[in-house]
Amino acid sequence: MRTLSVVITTPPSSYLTITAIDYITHAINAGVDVVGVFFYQDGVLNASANISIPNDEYQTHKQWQSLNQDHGIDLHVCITACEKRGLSDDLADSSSESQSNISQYFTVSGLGELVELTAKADKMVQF
Amino acid sequence: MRTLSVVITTPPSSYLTITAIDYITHAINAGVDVVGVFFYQDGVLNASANISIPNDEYQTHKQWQSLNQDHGIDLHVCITACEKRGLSDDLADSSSESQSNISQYFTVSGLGELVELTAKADKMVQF
Amino acid sequence: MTILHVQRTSAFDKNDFAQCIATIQSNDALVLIDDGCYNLTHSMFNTLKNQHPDIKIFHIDDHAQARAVKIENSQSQPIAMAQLVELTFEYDSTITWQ
Amino acid sequence: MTILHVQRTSAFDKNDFAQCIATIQSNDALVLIDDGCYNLTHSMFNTLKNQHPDIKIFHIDDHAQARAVKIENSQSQPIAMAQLVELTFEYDSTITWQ
Amino acid sequence: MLTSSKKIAILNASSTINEASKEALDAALIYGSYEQTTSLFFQGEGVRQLLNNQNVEIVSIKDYLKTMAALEFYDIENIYACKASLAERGLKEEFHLDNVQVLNSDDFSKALHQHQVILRF
Amino acid sequence: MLTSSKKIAILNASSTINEASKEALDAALIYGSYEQTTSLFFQGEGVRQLLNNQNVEIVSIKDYLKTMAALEFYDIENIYACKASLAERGLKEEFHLDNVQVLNSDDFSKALHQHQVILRF
Repeated sequence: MRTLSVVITTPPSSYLTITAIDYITHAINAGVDVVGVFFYQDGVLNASANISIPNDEYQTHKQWQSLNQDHGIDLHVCITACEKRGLSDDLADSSSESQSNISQYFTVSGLGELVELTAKADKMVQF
Repeated sequence: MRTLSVVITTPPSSYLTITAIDYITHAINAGVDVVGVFFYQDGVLNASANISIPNDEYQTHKQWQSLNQDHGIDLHVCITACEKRGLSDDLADSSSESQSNISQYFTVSGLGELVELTAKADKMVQF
Repeated sequence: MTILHVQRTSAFDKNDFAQCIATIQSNDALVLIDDGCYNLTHSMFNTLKNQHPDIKIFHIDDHAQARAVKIENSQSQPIAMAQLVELTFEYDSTITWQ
Repeated sequence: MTILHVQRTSAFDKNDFAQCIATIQSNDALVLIDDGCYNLTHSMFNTLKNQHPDIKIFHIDDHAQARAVKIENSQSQPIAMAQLVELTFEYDSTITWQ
Repeated sequence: MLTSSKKIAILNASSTINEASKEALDAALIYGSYEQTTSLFFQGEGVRQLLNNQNVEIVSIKDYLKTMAALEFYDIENIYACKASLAERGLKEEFHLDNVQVLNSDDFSKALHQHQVILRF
Repeated sequence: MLTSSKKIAILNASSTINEASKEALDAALIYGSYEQTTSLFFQGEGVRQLLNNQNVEIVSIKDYLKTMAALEFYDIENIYACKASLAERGLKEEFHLDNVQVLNSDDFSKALHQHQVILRF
């Protein structure tokens, strides 16, 4: 079986991200095993739990959710890139429990995961 | 007194934002009345309440905080641009109270505020 | 080894396409996607054709149509996204020029 | 009326500086900041000088030094950020090319 | 209503399928709705936003170009395109708006110089 | 340890004072720390990252260029600069690293073609 990893560096507000989702969807349809998607640089903003896009516009965040929930695609975010951009899975709140503003459909990872995905897949494509 | 408004469209992760902060700081030092800063496009990401930058790097978010707290500069974010990018002042939480992930040093505004700032200031500069 | 060059930006705006052309070899292939489709109408496109007359060139048909890019016959082969997936596996590696 | 042109990008990378030059008038002024400082070494800079021999050109000294941009005498006047603030008020409007 | 005699220019420099183009239009419409004198300038890749026969819905993007029809409603009547930018790209003056004024570089620049606030997207 | 015989190329295309350049270096160092065969390529504005006498601390940015000295420690020994990119910018081959290989466009391209994974920042 052909295996693929994808690296995303464009934010959810960029129309370029639609193309990436379209590509991944077609890879799945073609029977490719998508080993994982790695979000880096401004791409990590896709993992925000609180994105709200007007109903008549492309729902980037819901597409990522669907890739994870309906197709079992692992979505890894680089936590270092996240924290610089306001995303964290370790936010102190009043009850001193740690909270997260990273979407539950994404896995908090480090750059090491990029290396893993590189090693695991036949091909790696960047968007 | 000379009056100035500033429009910011670059995110906190961009080094270009340092230049904008430097410019505003020098305007204040020169006795210019900085009527307000308007954050638009990816610039709204500067308003995230949860940015964490390594200690040995430039603390963009703390600089904005200081401009607001120490110099009384109004920092307006466009809420429409915010919501697409995961920032909101109306997040439902478990206790059904609305929560915000927008920094307290920023004022939630609409594009109308951009028009106001344009009208109020002698000059408007974009960064 | 061979490279699939995925060109996402317009040469009218940014310098990436020039670097892509400087890097491409005759056994590589070029796919124009997103604003990269505009390069079909840029003079650098002819430069590429002259340097590598037999090189394989594709563009995502939907991306060109959305932008009303007019393509002369035989300049470039229109493909769908599914074929971009196939191309990914036909070449040894991919460079995304964006 | 007069415009202060604030150039933030490198002409080696992006097309903004070409548009800035096409737009600038002799009574305007140009300030090179951030990666715009690299334009001091671009051939388009000479194009500008030829088109508008007396135009006022400035660059933020710190921004050029941080980038090790070598500036020949009299090409452009080095200024500090405080002077950019003053320039903002000397011209009727500002365009930021970024 | 705001009292300001400033003339506002929105300089559009991004290609059609770019979120900056939509956000620039949103800004222009707001200035218009507050009855501020507002002009639109299209230069560089920005001229592509004016072309007809584009169909951004093919790539799942909301057709914000349609919204440009609302410009007239807000009395935004001065819409300028840079002739040199069109020529450089081999583009014909076939627009989806009927009141676009195509100007050579010098006239385009002179028109822009009539404005006190210029935002570029 | 990962078993992968892939050769990784990081193609650096952004100028020195750009967050992408720092994040590209971070990625390269991680690949190196996992003992993956990794090469660095500098092309276009990216060649500026190699120049000496830069001082990014003047503009309040952490001197990430210093970190490039760690490349050797991670056995990242193949560092290539595009000669044409340097020439186009009027830049001399005066680098802050001593093992930079300056290649003409064809050799630069051929070296890049030896890699199975190419990430460009």
